[in-house]
Amino acid sequence: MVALSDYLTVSAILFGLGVAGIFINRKNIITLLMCIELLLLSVNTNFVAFSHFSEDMPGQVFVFFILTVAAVESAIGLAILVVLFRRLKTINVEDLDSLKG
Amino acid sequence: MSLSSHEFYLVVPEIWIAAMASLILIVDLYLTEKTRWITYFLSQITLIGAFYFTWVLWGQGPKTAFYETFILDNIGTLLKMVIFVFGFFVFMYSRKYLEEHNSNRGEYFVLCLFSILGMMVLVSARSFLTLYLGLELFALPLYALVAFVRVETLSRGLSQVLSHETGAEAAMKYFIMGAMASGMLLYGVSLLYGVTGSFGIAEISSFLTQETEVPLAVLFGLMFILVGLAFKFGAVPFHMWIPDVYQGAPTAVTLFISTLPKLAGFGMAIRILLDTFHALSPHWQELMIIMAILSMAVGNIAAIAQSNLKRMLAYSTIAHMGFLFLGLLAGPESGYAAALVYVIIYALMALGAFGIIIALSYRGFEFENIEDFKGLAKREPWIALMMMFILLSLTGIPPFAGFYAKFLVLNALIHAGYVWLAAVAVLFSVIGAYYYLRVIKVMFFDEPKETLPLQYQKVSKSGVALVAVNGFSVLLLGIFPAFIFDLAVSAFVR
Amino acid sequence: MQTEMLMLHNLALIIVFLPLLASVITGIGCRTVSRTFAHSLTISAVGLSFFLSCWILKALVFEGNPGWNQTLYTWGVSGNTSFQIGFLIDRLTALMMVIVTFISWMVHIYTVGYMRDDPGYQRFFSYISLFTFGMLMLVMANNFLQLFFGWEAVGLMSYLLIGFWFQRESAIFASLKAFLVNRVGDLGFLIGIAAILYYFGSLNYDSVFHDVRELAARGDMLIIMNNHEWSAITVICIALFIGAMGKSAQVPLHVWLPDSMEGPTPISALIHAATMVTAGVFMVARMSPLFEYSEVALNFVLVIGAITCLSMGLLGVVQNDIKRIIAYSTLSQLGYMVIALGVSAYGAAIFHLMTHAFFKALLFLGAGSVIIALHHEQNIWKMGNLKKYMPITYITMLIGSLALMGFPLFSGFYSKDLIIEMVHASELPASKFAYAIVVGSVFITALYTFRLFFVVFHTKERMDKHSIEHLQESPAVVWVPLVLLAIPSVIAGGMFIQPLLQGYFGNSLVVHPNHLALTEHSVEFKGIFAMAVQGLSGLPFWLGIAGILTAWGCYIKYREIPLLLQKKFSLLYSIFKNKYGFDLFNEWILAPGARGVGWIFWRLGDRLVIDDIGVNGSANSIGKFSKVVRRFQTGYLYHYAFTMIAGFLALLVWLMLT
Amino acid sequence: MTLIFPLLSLFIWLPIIGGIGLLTLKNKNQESLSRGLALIIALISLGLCIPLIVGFDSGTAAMQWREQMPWIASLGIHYALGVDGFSVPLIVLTCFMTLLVVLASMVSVKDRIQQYLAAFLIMQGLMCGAFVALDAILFYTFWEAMLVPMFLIIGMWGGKNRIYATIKFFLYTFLGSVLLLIAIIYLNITARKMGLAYDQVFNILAFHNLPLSLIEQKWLFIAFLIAFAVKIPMFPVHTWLPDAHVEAPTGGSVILAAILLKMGGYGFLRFILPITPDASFTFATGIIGLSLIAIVYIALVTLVQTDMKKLIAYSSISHMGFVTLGLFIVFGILLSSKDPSSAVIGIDGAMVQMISHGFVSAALFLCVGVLYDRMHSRQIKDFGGVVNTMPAFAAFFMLFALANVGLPGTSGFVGEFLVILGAFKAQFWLAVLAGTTLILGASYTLWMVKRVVFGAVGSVAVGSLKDLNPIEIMMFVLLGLAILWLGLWPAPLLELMHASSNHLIEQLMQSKL
Repeated sequence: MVALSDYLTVSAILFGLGVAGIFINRKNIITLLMCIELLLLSVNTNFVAFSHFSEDMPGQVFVFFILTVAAVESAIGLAILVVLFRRLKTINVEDLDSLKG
Repeated sequence: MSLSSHEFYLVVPEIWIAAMASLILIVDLYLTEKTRWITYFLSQITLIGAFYFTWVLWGQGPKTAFYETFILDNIGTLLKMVIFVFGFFVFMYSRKYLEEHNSNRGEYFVLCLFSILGMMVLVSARSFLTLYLGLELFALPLYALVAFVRVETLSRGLSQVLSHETGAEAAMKYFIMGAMASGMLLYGVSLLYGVTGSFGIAEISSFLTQETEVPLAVLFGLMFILVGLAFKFGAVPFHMWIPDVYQGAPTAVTLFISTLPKLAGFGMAIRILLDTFHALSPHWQELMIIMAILSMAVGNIAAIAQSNLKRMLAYSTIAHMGFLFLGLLAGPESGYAAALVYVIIYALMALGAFGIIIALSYRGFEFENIEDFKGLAKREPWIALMMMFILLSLTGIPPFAGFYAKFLVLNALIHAGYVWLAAVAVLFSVIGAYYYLRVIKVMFFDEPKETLPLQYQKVSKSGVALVAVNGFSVLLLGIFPAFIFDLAVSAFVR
Repeated sequence: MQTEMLMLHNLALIIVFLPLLASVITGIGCRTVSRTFAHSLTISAVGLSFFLSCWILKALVFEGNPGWNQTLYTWGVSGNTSFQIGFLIDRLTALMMVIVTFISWMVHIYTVGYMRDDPGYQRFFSYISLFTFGMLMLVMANNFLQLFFGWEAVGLMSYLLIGFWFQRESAIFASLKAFLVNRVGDLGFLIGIAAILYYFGSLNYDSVFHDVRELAARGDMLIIMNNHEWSAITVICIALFIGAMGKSAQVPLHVWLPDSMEGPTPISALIHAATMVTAGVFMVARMSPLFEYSEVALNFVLVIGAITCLSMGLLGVVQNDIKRIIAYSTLSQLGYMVIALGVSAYGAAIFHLMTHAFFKALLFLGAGSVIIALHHEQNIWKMGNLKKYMPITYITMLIGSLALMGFPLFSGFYSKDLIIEMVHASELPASKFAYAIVVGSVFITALYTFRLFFVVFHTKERMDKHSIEHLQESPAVVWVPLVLLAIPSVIAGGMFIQPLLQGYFGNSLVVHPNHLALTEHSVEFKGIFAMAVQGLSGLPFWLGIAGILTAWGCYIKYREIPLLLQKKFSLLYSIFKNKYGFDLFNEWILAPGARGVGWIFWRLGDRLVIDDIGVNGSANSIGKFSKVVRRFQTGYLYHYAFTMIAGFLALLVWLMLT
Repeated sequence: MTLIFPLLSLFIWLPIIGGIGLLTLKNKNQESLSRGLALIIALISLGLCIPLIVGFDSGTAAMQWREQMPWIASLGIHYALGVDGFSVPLIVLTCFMTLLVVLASMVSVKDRIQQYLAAFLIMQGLMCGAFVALDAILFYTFWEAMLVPMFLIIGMWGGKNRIYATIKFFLYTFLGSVLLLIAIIYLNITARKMGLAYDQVFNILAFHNLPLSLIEQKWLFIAFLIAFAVKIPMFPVHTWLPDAHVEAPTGGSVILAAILLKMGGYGFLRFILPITPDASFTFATGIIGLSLIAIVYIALVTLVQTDMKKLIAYSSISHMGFVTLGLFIVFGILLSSKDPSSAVIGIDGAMVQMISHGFVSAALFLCVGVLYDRMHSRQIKDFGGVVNTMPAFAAFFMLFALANVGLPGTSGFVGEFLVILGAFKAQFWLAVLAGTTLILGASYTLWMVKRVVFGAVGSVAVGSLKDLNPIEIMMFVLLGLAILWLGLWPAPLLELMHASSNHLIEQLMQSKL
């Protein structure tokens, strides 16, 4: 039997991975987008787990909304990435430093 | 349970904006350069109409709808109306900028309208679901707006200004940070859901009121949600995106970002702090104090070293948000009303400040470095005077509106017993005074630069008039601040 | 009677304000009015004041008018204190008024000749009339506020008049010095006034004098420092006397007087010999009701007077500038007056003040006559044998010199002899010391007086040829005042000593029953000639003769003696030459010291500590800090994210811990 | 409710509206027009002082010419005006000085004259506003708003180092006044807790009667002190003044010295002493110490200044030391004598000193301005022998210098005299130390006069100086008359504030504990 705490641990690890990925990764912006997906997925895991164990459906409804929004987010993120690449000819995180100080 | 038609009546403004935005999106496809004004015209009509519909709903709260996910109350209504008013002025300022930068296309207005729609949903949220959806709807168009490309400008090979190149970079940073923040917010919501079994604000609130011992998960959830909130305001340490985005985005977009989202953020804060976590106020107040002090410190101090006006104003925003937090933490009696006045007046000042940058900018030249303002008083005396009004207002000098905003917050703060915090806050505003003064100094005391890049254009009469309306409203609101305060107080009357 | 009083009241007003009016008119129009207009207006105004003063004196002395106290207007009311401006006219005042206006009038007339070619002619008349006004305000005041007003007004005028030739560096230096040194005294004076207000609750003479006995009986003490109590009256009197030390140039505040000789000679005569410098003496006499209640203060006065009398007389012997010699003689004579005050012989002090005013004005104007004849040459070693060229000046100067040294029958004899007797009779602890000094000073007085006289008017001509050719007696406007002053210099002593001793001053001077020397003496007075004869057998007379003989011996007969002495006692000589080092101290230690301290305060306190470290320092450190804070905004996304997470965790920890 | 003529509002709004009107003036000969207009407004303002004084009843300490109407009604903030014996002389001084500044600008200012005059007119309205405001927030509004025109005046028409000076001026004073705001709000909250009527919660007079514990009073005292000490300015927060004065244009220096500094003294009279009497008593020794430092230390610093304006600026600090000294020796007097009316002398002295210093320092700054217009230098060493070419100027300069020295018969004497008399009542050594100004004040002033005015013609430039023109003579005559009048007959002024001083003493005697 998989307990609620196991789901929560997994999702927490996922969340931690997502966050760590954002600030540890110094190369590729696409990785960042993936990390963000990871964050959202960990949240989804949480919701589904809570929903299941408390037998409360709305939690899973929330997940649908999150998934939709995540798709939109990815779309916009990639669109910005395209623009960025057209301008700078790079998708290296370290090259995004003209705005600072 | 079933939906009644009456519930739809409560969201007429939202429906109106959604419909009109879609309509404009389609209409815009069929417009030529010459008839592009129709987009602008329709957008303004949209805002005026929305204002009217919201106006009709004023005083009709509080009512909830759609299975307790939407609430109509005075605070939400007021914020929406204010958002429309500011949106109206933002569009007016932006129109000329968009024309001059050859990016006068419908997308700007449409995206802005969708973002406004998101804000409306956000400030009326009665559930974390609507809150999240509103948040995303208001944020996603902004990411796109920041990256707003002006292909025409590029292809014609006119001399490029920094912001053209940096739009995409700013957008990317904004996007990543924003997504991360909303991820954290969501994580918090999920924790709350786990503990309380609901993401309805009313349920969570009543759960927290009944609970004597606060579960650890709720505190975690609170903290995660606070991050999402603080990020929207740009409070330290969640402020890093603000300077880069303000500077990097096209000024018309900066103008939008610096005004309306603050109002929406205020609505979000009310929904979260007042409606949801009121029972936990001792906990979040401390965090707010820390963030407020940090924001005022970092914002004011970092602004001193800036040479780019947009960036400087970005840091000043951070500092002001710190001050706003003070109002929020001062408690229900007068603190929220004070904070509301503060955020409205702040938006007015930000509108003026970025509006003036827009008014002064002309084809191919962004008027964004402090150096560019040298001797402005000789070239554009009225604009310089209005800029001075706004800067003094930002400093908090009476009789400008900014003073009364600060005054009300301090009043609430001291009333709540935080005299020391008030003292810290005013001391930081003295530091802040320095960089505002520096701009006034540059405008009034320095000689104009010998040559300006490209052909210099005087600001048009209508531009001056717009700026003057903005500047004088800062002054008049300072001389007669009573009505806005009364309005704010009445918004919190339940 | 009523109308007569009213008239006298108005007379007093006219006396005071005529010179003011004349001064203001000439002063404002000094570039437009003609010279004739300027001098005729001021001379007639001051002359009229003189005659009206005589009238008042007559009314007081011969018509038995007891004097009066008139209030002009209320200057201001603060709390329960009312400050009034008004005049107190009694015999003392009336006498002073006559002296002041007479000397002033003489000087006015003399100035017509002396300043004939000066471009600032009208301005000068305006100044000296204004001075007369100030002096009259001083002597006629019926309260301390007005006294202080007059006190400062004459100080101001002396400042302006010393620096009259404003192009001369030495003159403006001297004027500044005079003002500042006087201000040191004024500080004491002001403290005295403040103490009076504190203890008496009023600044009016009559209420102060009325309450003084009560205060003395009560024995109020003032704690100056821990465990250091002074009687209130002593503090008041010493403080007031410090003011007098400034005005009347007592050691150590005497330094301004010799330097003040940079001013035009009429000024030296008017201000620095006859009137202003005696203001201190007058003031102490006026305050006799206070001083009488403090033995300590009287002793203090006596000692200061004695020191001044001897030390300044000695300096007169080594000076070479004709005006400076007379200036030092003035200092020495002021010492005499102050000594007289110290032994409660106020009448004698005023008497000496009067006779001194006449003969010292005479000497100064005579010196001025010499100076102008020699085209502004003041070194006595460049003169000589002037008796041949300037007979009138010669004779009047001889009269002045004899009066100064106190030759019997001359005015100075009576006043000085009286003082010597008084000191002899006094029972104050310091009186023995003072007696030795007053007697010794007679010799010195005679020595320097006749040194000057012999060197200038006898011996060989040492002028250059050009001067000799033009040498002649001064014009009538110059010598007429000399003659007019010579007359009282001879007779004033004999004329006034009898009424003085027979209680001329009445109740305007107060002597405590314990110090009744002056009245006791009056019993022995047998007439002026008898006194003169008696004086011939006294020690002072023979000392005076010895002084003259020494001067004759050293400067006419055996010229080498002084040079020999100079060599022999070179150390002493250099001390004398350096005036005991007062000037050196002031100019090399005190003034630069104050400037140095100021500079240190400015640079170290204001500039470095407050501005550079405090104000700019905090501003700069915020600026530097700003650059540091800025560096955190690296521009790298991962840093941003890290900040966010780190901030989140920190806040979370905080939330959990509290 | 009786309807009264809104005289005080006129004092505020006439010049402000006039100033704004001046800014919008567009005409062919707008320069001469604006000069004329400014002169007329200044004259009318000064003329308004006549009904103000005539209609003023000096027999009572109550506020007169009161006006009151709600401003921010929901917070209890009112537009409340009124004058008492302390404010009337200061208003007259303000109007008089503005007239002088307008006159002085006739000859010396050529650059952007319209804005220049407008700034000063607005300044005048704001200063009058601060002197008549009875509502704390209204007062604060005027108090802070004043910084802006002054900031612009120094920055736009100032000298070489004007930027540093004006920013320093602004930040220094701003730093001081923000704490004032906190104190006001705190008092407001206390008043609300006391259940005061809604039109009283921001009323300064109501603040006077609030019961406050000693610890509260101490903190309030410190907050108020920082605000007012900077304005006066007291040691050690005085360093903005020399810089601001040196760099400001002549008119700016005049207003700064003559009126702005008085704001600080007025703040003491209106806020610190009546609101926190017990804390004032506790801190009196410290304030007296600082005042004495100002008098002695600053006087020594003044001695070594080489720039005339800086010298006068430092001398201002030294003279303003007498104001604070006069105000705080009151406690010493009350301690040593049982008669409260004998303490009035301190208040009176301080007040007269303020008015007098207004005239004297303004006159001296105008004098320096006259020289600067001709020579474009303020360095003492560049001058010497000015009297040879400018005798009339020299005469006036001498008069004003003597007033600065505190010579009896001039206004400078009266304040110092009264304060020293009072100081003696409090403590012997206080009087002696304060009295050193007699020597030091004379030293620095007359030494400057010696080096600037007297002596042989120092340079070719001095040799070709032109004497005063009629407008300058008019200014100086006006000032000279004011100085002499105040010195020879201060009774009317003392009478005017008699009741208010007595009332203040009563307030001080009544402990709030």
